[in-house]
Amino acid sequence: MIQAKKQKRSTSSMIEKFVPYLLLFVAVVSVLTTLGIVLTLVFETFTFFGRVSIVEFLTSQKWYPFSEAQGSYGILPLVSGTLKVTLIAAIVAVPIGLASAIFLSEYASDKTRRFIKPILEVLAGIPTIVYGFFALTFVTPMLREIIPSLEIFNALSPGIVIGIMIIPMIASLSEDALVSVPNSMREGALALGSTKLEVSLKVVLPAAISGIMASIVLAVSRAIGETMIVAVAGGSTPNLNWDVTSSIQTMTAYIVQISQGDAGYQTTIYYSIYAVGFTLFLFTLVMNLFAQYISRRFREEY
Amino acid sequence: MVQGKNSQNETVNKNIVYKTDQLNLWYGENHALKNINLDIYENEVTAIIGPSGCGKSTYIKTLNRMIELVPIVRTSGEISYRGRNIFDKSYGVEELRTKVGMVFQKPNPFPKSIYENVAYGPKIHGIRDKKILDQIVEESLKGAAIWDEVKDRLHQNAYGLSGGQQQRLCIARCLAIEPDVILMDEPTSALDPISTLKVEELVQELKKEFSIIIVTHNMQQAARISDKTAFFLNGEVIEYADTDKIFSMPSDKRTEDYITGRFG
Amino acid sequence: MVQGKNSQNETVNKNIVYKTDQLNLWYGENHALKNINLDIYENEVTAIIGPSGCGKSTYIKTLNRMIELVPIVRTSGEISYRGRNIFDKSYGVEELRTKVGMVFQKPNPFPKSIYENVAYGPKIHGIRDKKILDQIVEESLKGAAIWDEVKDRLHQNAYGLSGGQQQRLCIARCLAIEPDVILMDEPTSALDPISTLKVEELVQELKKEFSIIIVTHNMQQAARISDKTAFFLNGEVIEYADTDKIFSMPSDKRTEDYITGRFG
Amino acid sequence: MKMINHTTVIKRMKPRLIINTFFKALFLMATMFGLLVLGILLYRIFTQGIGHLNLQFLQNLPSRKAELAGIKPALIGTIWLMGVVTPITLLLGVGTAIYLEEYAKKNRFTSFIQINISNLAGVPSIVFGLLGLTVFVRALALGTSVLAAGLTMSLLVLPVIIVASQEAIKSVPKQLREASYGMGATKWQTIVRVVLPAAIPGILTGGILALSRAIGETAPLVVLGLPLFLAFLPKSVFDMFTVLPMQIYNWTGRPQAAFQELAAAGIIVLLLMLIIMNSIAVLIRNKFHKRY
Amino acid sequence: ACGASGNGTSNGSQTDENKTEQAGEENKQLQGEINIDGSTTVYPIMEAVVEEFGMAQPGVKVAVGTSGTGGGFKAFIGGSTDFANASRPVKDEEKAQLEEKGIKFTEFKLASDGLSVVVNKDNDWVDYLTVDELQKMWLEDGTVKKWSDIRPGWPDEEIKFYSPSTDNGTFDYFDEVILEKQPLVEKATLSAAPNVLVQGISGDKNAIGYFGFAYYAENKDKLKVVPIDNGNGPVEPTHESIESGDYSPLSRPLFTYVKDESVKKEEVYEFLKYTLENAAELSESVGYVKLSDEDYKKDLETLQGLK
Ligand SMILES: Nc1ncnc2c1ncn2[C@@H]1O[C@H](COP(=O)(O)OP(=O)(O)OP(=O)(O)O)[C@@H](O)[C@H]1O
Ligand SMILES: Nc1ncnc2c1ncn2[C@@H]1O[C@H](COP(=O)(O)OP(=O)(O)OP(=O)(O)O)[C@@H](O)[C@H]1O
Ligand SMILES: [Mg+2]
Ligand SMILES: [Mg+2]
Ligand SMILES: O=P([O-])([O-])[O-]
Repeated sequence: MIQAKKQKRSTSSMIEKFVPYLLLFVAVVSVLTTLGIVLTLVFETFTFFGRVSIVEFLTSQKWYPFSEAQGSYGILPLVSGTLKVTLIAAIVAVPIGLASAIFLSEYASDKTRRFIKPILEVLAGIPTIVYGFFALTFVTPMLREIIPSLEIFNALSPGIVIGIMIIPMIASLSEDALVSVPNSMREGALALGSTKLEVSLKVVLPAAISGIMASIVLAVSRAIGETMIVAVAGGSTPNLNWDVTSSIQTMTAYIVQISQGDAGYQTTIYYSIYAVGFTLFLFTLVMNLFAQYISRRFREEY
Repeated sequence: MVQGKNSQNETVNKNIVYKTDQLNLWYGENHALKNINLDIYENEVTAIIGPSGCGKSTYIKTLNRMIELVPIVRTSGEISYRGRNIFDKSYGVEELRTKVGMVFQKPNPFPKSIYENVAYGPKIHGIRDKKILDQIVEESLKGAAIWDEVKDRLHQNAYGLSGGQQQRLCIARCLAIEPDVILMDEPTSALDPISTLKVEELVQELKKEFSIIIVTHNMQQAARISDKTAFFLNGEVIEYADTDKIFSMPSDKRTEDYITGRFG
Repeated sequence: MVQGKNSQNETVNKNIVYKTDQLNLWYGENHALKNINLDIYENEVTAIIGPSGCGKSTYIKTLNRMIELVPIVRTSGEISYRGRNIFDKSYGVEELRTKVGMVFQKPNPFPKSIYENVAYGPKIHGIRDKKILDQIVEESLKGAAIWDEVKDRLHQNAYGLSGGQQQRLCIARCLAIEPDVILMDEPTSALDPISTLKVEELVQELKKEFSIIIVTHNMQQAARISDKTAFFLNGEVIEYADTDKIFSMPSDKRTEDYITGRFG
Repeated sequence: MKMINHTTVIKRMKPRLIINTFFKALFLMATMFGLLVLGILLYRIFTQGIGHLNLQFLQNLPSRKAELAGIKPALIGTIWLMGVVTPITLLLGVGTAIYLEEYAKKNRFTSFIQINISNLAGVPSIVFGLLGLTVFVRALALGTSVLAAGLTMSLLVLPVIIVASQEAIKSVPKQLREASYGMGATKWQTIVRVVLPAAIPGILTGGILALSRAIGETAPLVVLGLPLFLAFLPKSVFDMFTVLPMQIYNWTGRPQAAFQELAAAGIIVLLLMLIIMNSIAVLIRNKFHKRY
Repeated sequence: ACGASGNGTSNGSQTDENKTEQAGEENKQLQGEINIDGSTTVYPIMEAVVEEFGMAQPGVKVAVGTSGTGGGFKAFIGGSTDFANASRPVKDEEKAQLEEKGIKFTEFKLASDGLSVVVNKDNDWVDYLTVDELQKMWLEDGTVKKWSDIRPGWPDEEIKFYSPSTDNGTFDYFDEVILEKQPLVEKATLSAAPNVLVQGISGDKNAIGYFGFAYYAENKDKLKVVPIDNGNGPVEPTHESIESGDYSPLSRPLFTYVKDESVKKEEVYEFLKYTLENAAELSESVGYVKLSDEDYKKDLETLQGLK
């Protein structure tokens, strides 16, 4: 019965030839997306630098784009806002994330780990607007009980909340790195009379360091790009200083502010969001490449 | 100074290091060690042989309580080390393990420098003095017969060493905490013949100072280097005696079958 | 109708199905098959034996060009199937493979129902008619001696079957495309003795209709079921002859050594 | 050589063990911190929002009067968005994964695509908003329509589904492919009939994760310029619309307590949607749990 | 025909007449889209209108943006919207651009607003501010401003400024009337969203800010409004003081601008008609002050002319 049918395959061989090209085309969409992002940003940023000098952009210490006539476009205050928030987030997330990772991989039983890890990961899946709301309506008022001078919009509260949001990234990825350290390493150390803590900190952690570093860099990159939390709870005052109690503006929050109203099409302000977006893109790109580099370059040798 | 029950040898004057008494061990439902009685003597090499899965590794890991890393393990019976029951609540595993070193089947150096590998033990035990550490590292590496090969690259990563060198490094790491007993679980099975020979020589050397218990698959090796041999089968000790006796006139048919390669 | 060069048998009247001529195969730099010459006859069971890594699987996979799934493979020489060189550009692999079925070492049913497993081949070859499909499925399952065991659960998942049943299902799946030759790569090595027996019986049955080439580690099996046996060693065919002859009076010392279990 | 004094070693044992216990407690507390915050967050939102959560809230249009306000357009808008994002991401994501796993040769171009995908995964969502604004809203003149937002979101979550699908395809055993080829199936037949069905659970799980991300994102939509007040339902993909996170953001911005509670109620609805979707993912994973 | 409807003063009579008049049309459900953008100050009125109109005409999709007056005009010039709400009259350059694009438009007044200066609830020192003090406070002069700089006896603490953004008509109005077009303090937190300003001021003891009266009215429990002294003693913005014009110079009219072409569409026409008919009531309900009936009547006549 089959032999008869075996002959007719011209359409199917057409498909065979055609499909790889179609799929290649589909696969290229992701490249086109990157290209689209880069071109969009570069193009409009270019227009922006036609109106504002790049030197001013990089060196001026004031960001005041609202006056078309005598605006001031120094990215540093926005960068400082972003860095403040990111730093606070890292200070919260790195120790807690690492401690959670160590607990889960070295101390917790299998059952505990299987129970806790997914719950922890829920934290990473909560929409950021929810965190923004939480920062503004819960964390800020709570912090103001402790620090009365804290302004309603500040760097501290969104920083802490972003930190909480990226805890599971660090915990989960670092835990993967720790778990992949072979047990023989732990046994070797335990057999020398080490306590569990010594095994974890002196043997396992150093052995997994590249995976851990990569997870931290990725999490920090995520913090840099975080938008809604800072837009809701961070304020809109670009400042070049290290004060975390006063209102700030991050690069992302600036883009949101302008997108919400102030962007008259083709004004300098309009183009400025692309210049800021481009700066942001570069920051995160460098971080991502760095994370890939360390996880590849310093891959553990065991 | 007590005559071991299973031991049919004549050396009555030696000190007993480990005394195993009615030891049973289960992995969950799996009864892996059954009624083990075994006395291990000081400054001897005791070999443990037997087919795969007979419980050799399980037994040797019980001696320094590494077996407790497997959560489903239960034991009954007693093992006393130097007269003290190691299962005693008051006996800290860390304390036991500083006296009982262990070398594993696959070399498992830490991903650190050679120096740091050896200095790891002394450091965690509180030795900070750089000079003393240097000295310990040197002595230990010499003790493990690897000093000459690595003395010029102490601060390079241990993973640059060959498998045989790594295994001797692990022995050096073990010597650095100045243990009393050294447990070795098939320490040469991952090594080439020449490295194996070196490790075997080393074991002969070490027994002057330490008591050594070695698990091996290799009958010839057991015959070559051990003073006593215990033959395990299905979680039981079938025969335990002087190595010469075991290999020349085993008293149990199964021992003989195993030694002559009829199974295993 | 040509007498195979290596074959020292007397059956000259049988048709040659596969003629392998000066076949060489490399995995990158690894020369895995060296100068293979081998003629396979119609309606016979040809067994391929040899120690691990000698190239048995490589050879059998070359016969239906499955070997091309490994990207680094290069070949030279010629294999003709029914007189046509299978390496010919114009020869579609799909066409070849519908004529040459294959059964693998580990049973590998699709994660679909029993019915769908068997109907898979006919369907991809364009048969849509439900009645015809039903018929093919039944015939094939009967042909693979598994119909009675599964006829009441045709639409249950194939992974509910035992290993032996799964393997026979895979054979049925292979029968469903009505092949001319069936290649089997250690089809029983993952099975228990009883299932093995069933598959062996089946092979005896199948050779009435198909030509079968079977790789096996099990000498007894080769002796039991095959008409001809080829002994591979290090990528070469050392000896190829009637099975009776190979097992009673091998002409090569190495064949004898292997058959008597002196190595491998 | 006797450089290690075993009695001091044993004396030092105790503090070391205490430190060990102390740190264990510390690590446990750190782990619990995350869970605690999650608990507080959910508790706060539920107690704040539960009062507004009723059928009327789901059926009403947004209103300037808090007691009348509802989330219908946002809810429907979110479903519309999912309707656009799902087919696009599945098609692009699975297609890319098949290409990379089954067809692509291991060469520089392939690894370039791969690196590109992991970088794309790290691009902040707001930058995707800028892309969408420039390309879809302005250049293609789609305005702030469902389609423009859906395309933007699709690109945003594309890396998630590509990577998940790749993993799923990779985990289909080689033997299944061999069996299919062995019967004379072509590559495409093998992919469609054997590989994809076996990879479906992983792909669907990835798809749901991607979709969860898409319906929770706010920033790119703000950049696209979705309108603040919208009291109608979209009828086609070219209509303007709003989504749950935007509506929540809108209410969060209002100082009055009643709107804060509305925001909390909206968040509950959003979280419920996410929980349902993730439960489906878990169900799929369990149902299809690898049989081979 | 529409002119007749303007006679009723009460809203009730208006709708009554509408009913009879539109008996035919009422049943006819309109379809279509209306795009509105612009002033945040006008937004509360528009929001109310859209909501009410939506109940009568659910088939008409009205989207309201709040880009601020400037932003609204930019969108209007861009051609993407039918209405531009404004809290100041259209500027000459905007007019020019509209002309250039060939966009004809008509201005409609909706209500009067009293631009309100507000401080934190806990601010117990500010009793009123003179226009001069306001100017001194809000003018950029390179110094850090403290409350004690404004009036002796006030706390020696830095003032925190919250202002609408430069795209807001409110900013323009304030800038023009109080600062006489000089730059505003750069340290100010600028936001196009008045609600953000409300949140900021209500959370900051040393804050001061300003925006449309509706936003104060909505948040009376969180904010304290500052009476303004323009030489005739401090006047607090209230319904009466705005209506009477006593609250000066910060009283101002609110507008919406419609694209003439759009009015040709029935749904836009009906929407605008509905807006004008109900502006009085709805603007009062959100806190603004309605215009005289004459004004609305005139507006409706103008609308009639555009049809
Ligand atoms: N972690 C474990 N969990 C459960 N069972 C185990 C575990 N480790 C070993 N076993 C079981 O205990 C028995 C003894 O195992 P053990 O590893 O001690 O054998 P062995 O003599 O060392 O074998 P080999 O020579 O292969 O190393 C075996 O049946 C094994 O399956
Ligand atoms: N995919 C591959 N890539 C590279 N080398 C391979 C590959 N498959 C097999 N080889 C090499 O080719 C040689 C022959 O392998 P093959 O699998 O044919 O042996 P075999 O006789 O089937 O052995 P076994 O009895 O273990 O199945 C071996 O040296 C093997 O290492
Ligand atoms: Mg073992
Ligand atoms: Mg093989
Ligand atoms: O939003 P405005 O009313 O200030 O333009």
